[in-house]
Amino acid sequence: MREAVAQHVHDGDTVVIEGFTHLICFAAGHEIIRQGRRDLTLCRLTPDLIYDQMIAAGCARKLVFSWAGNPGAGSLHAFRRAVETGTPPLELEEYSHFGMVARFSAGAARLPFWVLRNYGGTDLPEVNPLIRTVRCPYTGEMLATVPALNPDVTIIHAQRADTEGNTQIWGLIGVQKEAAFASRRVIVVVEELVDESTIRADPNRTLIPGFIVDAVVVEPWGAHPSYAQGYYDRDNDFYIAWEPTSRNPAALAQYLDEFVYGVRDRSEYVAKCGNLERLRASERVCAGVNYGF
Amino acid sequence: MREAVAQHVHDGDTVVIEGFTHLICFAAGHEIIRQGRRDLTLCRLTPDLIYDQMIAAGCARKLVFSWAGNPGAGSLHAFRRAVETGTPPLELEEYSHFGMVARFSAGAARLPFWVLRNYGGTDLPEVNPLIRTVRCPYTGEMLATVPALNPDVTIIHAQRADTEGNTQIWGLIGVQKEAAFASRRVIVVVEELVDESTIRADPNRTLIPGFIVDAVVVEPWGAHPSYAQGYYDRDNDFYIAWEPTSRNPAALAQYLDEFVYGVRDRSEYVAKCGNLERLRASERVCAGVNYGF
Amino acid sequence: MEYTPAEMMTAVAARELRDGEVVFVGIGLPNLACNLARATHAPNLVLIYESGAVGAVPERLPVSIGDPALVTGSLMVCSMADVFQSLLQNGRIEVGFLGGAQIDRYGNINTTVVGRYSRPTVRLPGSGGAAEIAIHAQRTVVISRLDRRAFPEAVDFVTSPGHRSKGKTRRELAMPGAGPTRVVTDKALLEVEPESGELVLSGLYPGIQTDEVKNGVGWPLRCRAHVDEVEPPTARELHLLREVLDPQRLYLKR
Amino acid sequence: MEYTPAEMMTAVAARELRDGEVVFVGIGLPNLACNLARATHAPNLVLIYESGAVGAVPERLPVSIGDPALVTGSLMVCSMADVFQSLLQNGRIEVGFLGGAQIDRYGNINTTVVGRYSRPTVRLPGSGGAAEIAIHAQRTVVISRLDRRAFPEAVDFVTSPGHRSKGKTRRELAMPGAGPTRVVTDKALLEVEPESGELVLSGLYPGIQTDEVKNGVGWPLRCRAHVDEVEPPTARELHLLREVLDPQRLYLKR
Repeated sequence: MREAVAQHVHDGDTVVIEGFTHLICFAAGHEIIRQGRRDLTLCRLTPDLIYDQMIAAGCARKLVFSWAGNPGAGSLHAFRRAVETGTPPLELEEYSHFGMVARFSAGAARLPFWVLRNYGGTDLPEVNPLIRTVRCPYTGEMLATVPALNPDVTIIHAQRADTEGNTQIWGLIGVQKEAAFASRRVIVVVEELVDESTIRADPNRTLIPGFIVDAVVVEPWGAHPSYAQGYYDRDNDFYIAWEPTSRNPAALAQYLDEFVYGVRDRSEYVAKCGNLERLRASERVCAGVNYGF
Repeated sequence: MREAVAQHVHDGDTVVIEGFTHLICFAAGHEIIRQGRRDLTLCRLTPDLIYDQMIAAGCARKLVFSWAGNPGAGSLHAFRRAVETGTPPLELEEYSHFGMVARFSAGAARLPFWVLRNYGGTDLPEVNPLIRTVRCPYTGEMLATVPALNPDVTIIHAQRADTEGNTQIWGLIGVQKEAAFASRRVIVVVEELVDESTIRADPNRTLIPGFIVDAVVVEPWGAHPSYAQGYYDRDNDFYIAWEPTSRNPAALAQYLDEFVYGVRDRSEYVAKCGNLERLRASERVCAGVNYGF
Repeated sequence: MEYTPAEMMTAVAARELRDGEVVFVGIGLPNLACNLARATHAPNLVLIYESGAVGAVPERLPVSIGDPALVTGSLMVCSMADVFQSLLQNGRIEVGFLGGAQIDRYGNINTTVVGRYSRPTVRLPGSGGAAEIAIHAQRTVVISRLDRRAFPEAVDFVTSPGHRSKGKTRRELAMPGAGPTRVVTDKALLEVEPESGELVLSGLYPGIQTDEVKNGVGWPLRCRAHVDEVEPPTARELHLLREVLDPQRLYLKR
Repeated sequence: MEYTPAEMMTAVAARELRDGEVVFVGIGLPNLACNLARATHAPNLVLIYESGAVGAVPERLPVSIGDPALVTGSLMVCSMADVFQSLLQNGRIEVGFLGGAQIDRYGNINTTVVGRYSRPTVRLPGSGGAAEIAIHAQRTVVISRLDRRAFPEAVDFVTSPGHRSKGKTRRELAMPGAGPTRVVTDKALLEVEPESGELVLSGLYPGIQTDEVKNGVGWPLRCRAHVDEVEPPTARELHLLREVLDPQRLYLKR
């Protein structure tokens, strides 16, 4: 992970760590904080705790997002402090989920924009001039548009991949495929490195082909406190505990000191967290299908 | 099948039987011929043998397509006769594969059009006025557009579905999902009807949700001479034999008399074809994945 | 029989759902309302979460819309591009649930900022999928406790459009869905008056006076010609909510 | 050592591929050329078929681009929307193979009609994915046997644009890819002359005279400053083609 971040994530980059609740790569976010990246434009539908931590650590210059909360637990207070008090300064570029998904879709298709029927009556276009309109060449009606989002680097956490980066994900797949194809560079972080034969045995399960992947990192528990279907559950207690932690700048700073700056890598983080085994997934293995002919 | 076609496919309808080489529902096409449907607008990327037969049988008024050949074997001669001699008259609306995929994508998203970077320098827009352009509201560049395609009915062949129509497909998935979501009515034809629990055991495998499906038909070998991955191989001999058959109108008429009009349903067709067992797929079952948490 | 406001709101919201409908579900009371409806009059309800889980049958109370329990045993998992384009924009979602820090006279909802956008007094999470749900769902049901601050005359920021935004109607804004047809509060049921697009009092909960409701909103609330008396939760509904759906009382305490 | 024109064309096409490239493959000679390259100098070639099979390793000679043998054991199967948007339009395809009934002076290809579009003398299959491959693949390799009818001065219908269409260059038409850089025939190798966008003779096969080639095209064919002598297939290449890749001689007979 250290090498992948050092090589592919630079100061000033537009960075995407995607994954909707599921497979959020905290391991990569922590490594980016440890390496002291600055002036990043962070993009995600749901900034979640990982971007709250990166904002608190001073990595972010700008946030591109659509829902900035702590699901079911409260607020992202580092984010709120930055916006409500202006310190540290944080530029916002705000959409709805559909708008962000459309931006990634345009980026993945290498089109300059995407068309959607949306935003009529909302105040979002008034605070975001990048939400525009286009006239349909058939019906003449006006439709909303958003510009393509093509990140410098996208980091995807997945259950498994082979050494070439052929990546398989199941459970919620969010917008990861679009984000990866939209990106100039792609880092895939996996729970498990598998043989190419495992990938080839079930090709319909592959979400990202290896030839668009620049680095593959093996990082078990790399998504904690987020989750990996079939590997470990979401650490909901951590999300609930983040509410008071992030509310108090000193407590947040202490968290970063202990669990990010205070560890050398993910394995030390896992050891420090203690009993993560309590989150280990139960067995609910599905049957395979026949690819014979 | 008889009821599904009688209820959902009407004279004058825009009909889609999708499936790219894989899972082409010949069973539905034959039933439509048997029921004597007329003035249909037939849409498919690759008309293939099934639309050649429907054109020969007089079902089609218009063809919307992007590649009309007999893959690796020759021509679709009923199609060619209609176009080259004008009898029977057949209106053409022609795109490239990307254009057809884009039309279904727009239809599935219920947008009036889709944007693509294509057709510059080709003669296609000159013979198809529905291929137009739009100006990007960000870069100012001109891009190609195609109009949405929203069929009256789409027929999808699949490996399996439950009684509600929750449908799972593996192997080549072509443009079936987009065609189904773009359609007013959807008929799913399956090799195997499975219990809902089989679907729920591997939800990432589901391509079409039951609530958009109007009818589920169980028709083993329903895709022959096309194929169903994991069930039976493509009948390449049939495709090769179609070249001389379709080249000769009398031979083509005789084929329809024997194998379409001459049988009551698919089971009689299968019996008449004789030894289809030679096409039975070998066992190449993949491993399952863990959905536990 | 005693019951909490949350229990009443959940029961009332559940009754808004018809069997077989395709519902865009949120976490908390909407999720409980949908599962209560499935356990009572609407066994064939199709639950869809914006995370991509379709036909979910959660074995535990999901704490987020991306909870793994929503995936395991569901009918389908789809990408978010499909959720918003093929399902929502396609018009397949019949009911959407919305809530918010502010709901105004015309059903406009604010989940973005309290105060000025550029330097807000309170920065809220933002739209998420709410803006498109408000525009595309065939109808939406809003759940929120009555409170003058939560029900101002006009919201500070329109995140999810209601029946009139900047003086324009939904038709003028070419919105496919019917918008917020019902607002389920802890004291009464509000509904939209078609002609004016304004929220009016349509149903009073047991023991609640009209004035208590009027005092809970920031505009002169009018009453529908006939105001219903809303039935309290039945013993069966309360049993399901307390023993089966939320035994730890995560959402139904108050 | 004896060899057929098809064997020579396949060997020459295979040499056009570099190891590790992502190739959009067609059926027949292109498929054989790719598998020959994989078996010789380009083991890491990624084969993609427009049907959606990525990283295919067919156990048998596929008779169609949708052959089930292309799926079994492949690295990924994707929808055709992904094939055309996320792979091709995205610029990920480095080499595309094209063929056609007519190829003209500027590398424009016709696979649509011979004669008038409205009432053609011969109705051809149409574009399929050829139009977008010609526009988006970083470069394309065309394979076709020399014949005046197959190489007219100008095609009857431009299905896949070459280097100049209606007097416009690829840059003027804003095409991302470089277009047909090489045309592999049964007698010689043609390549595009950058300045003019015209196809010129760049390599002669063993024993072929320049005039034979000039007589095979419908325009005054010019020669590149230096015309190469193209190497015949090696014994290893012929062994692989005959014993391993096409033992039934489906495509290599003539």
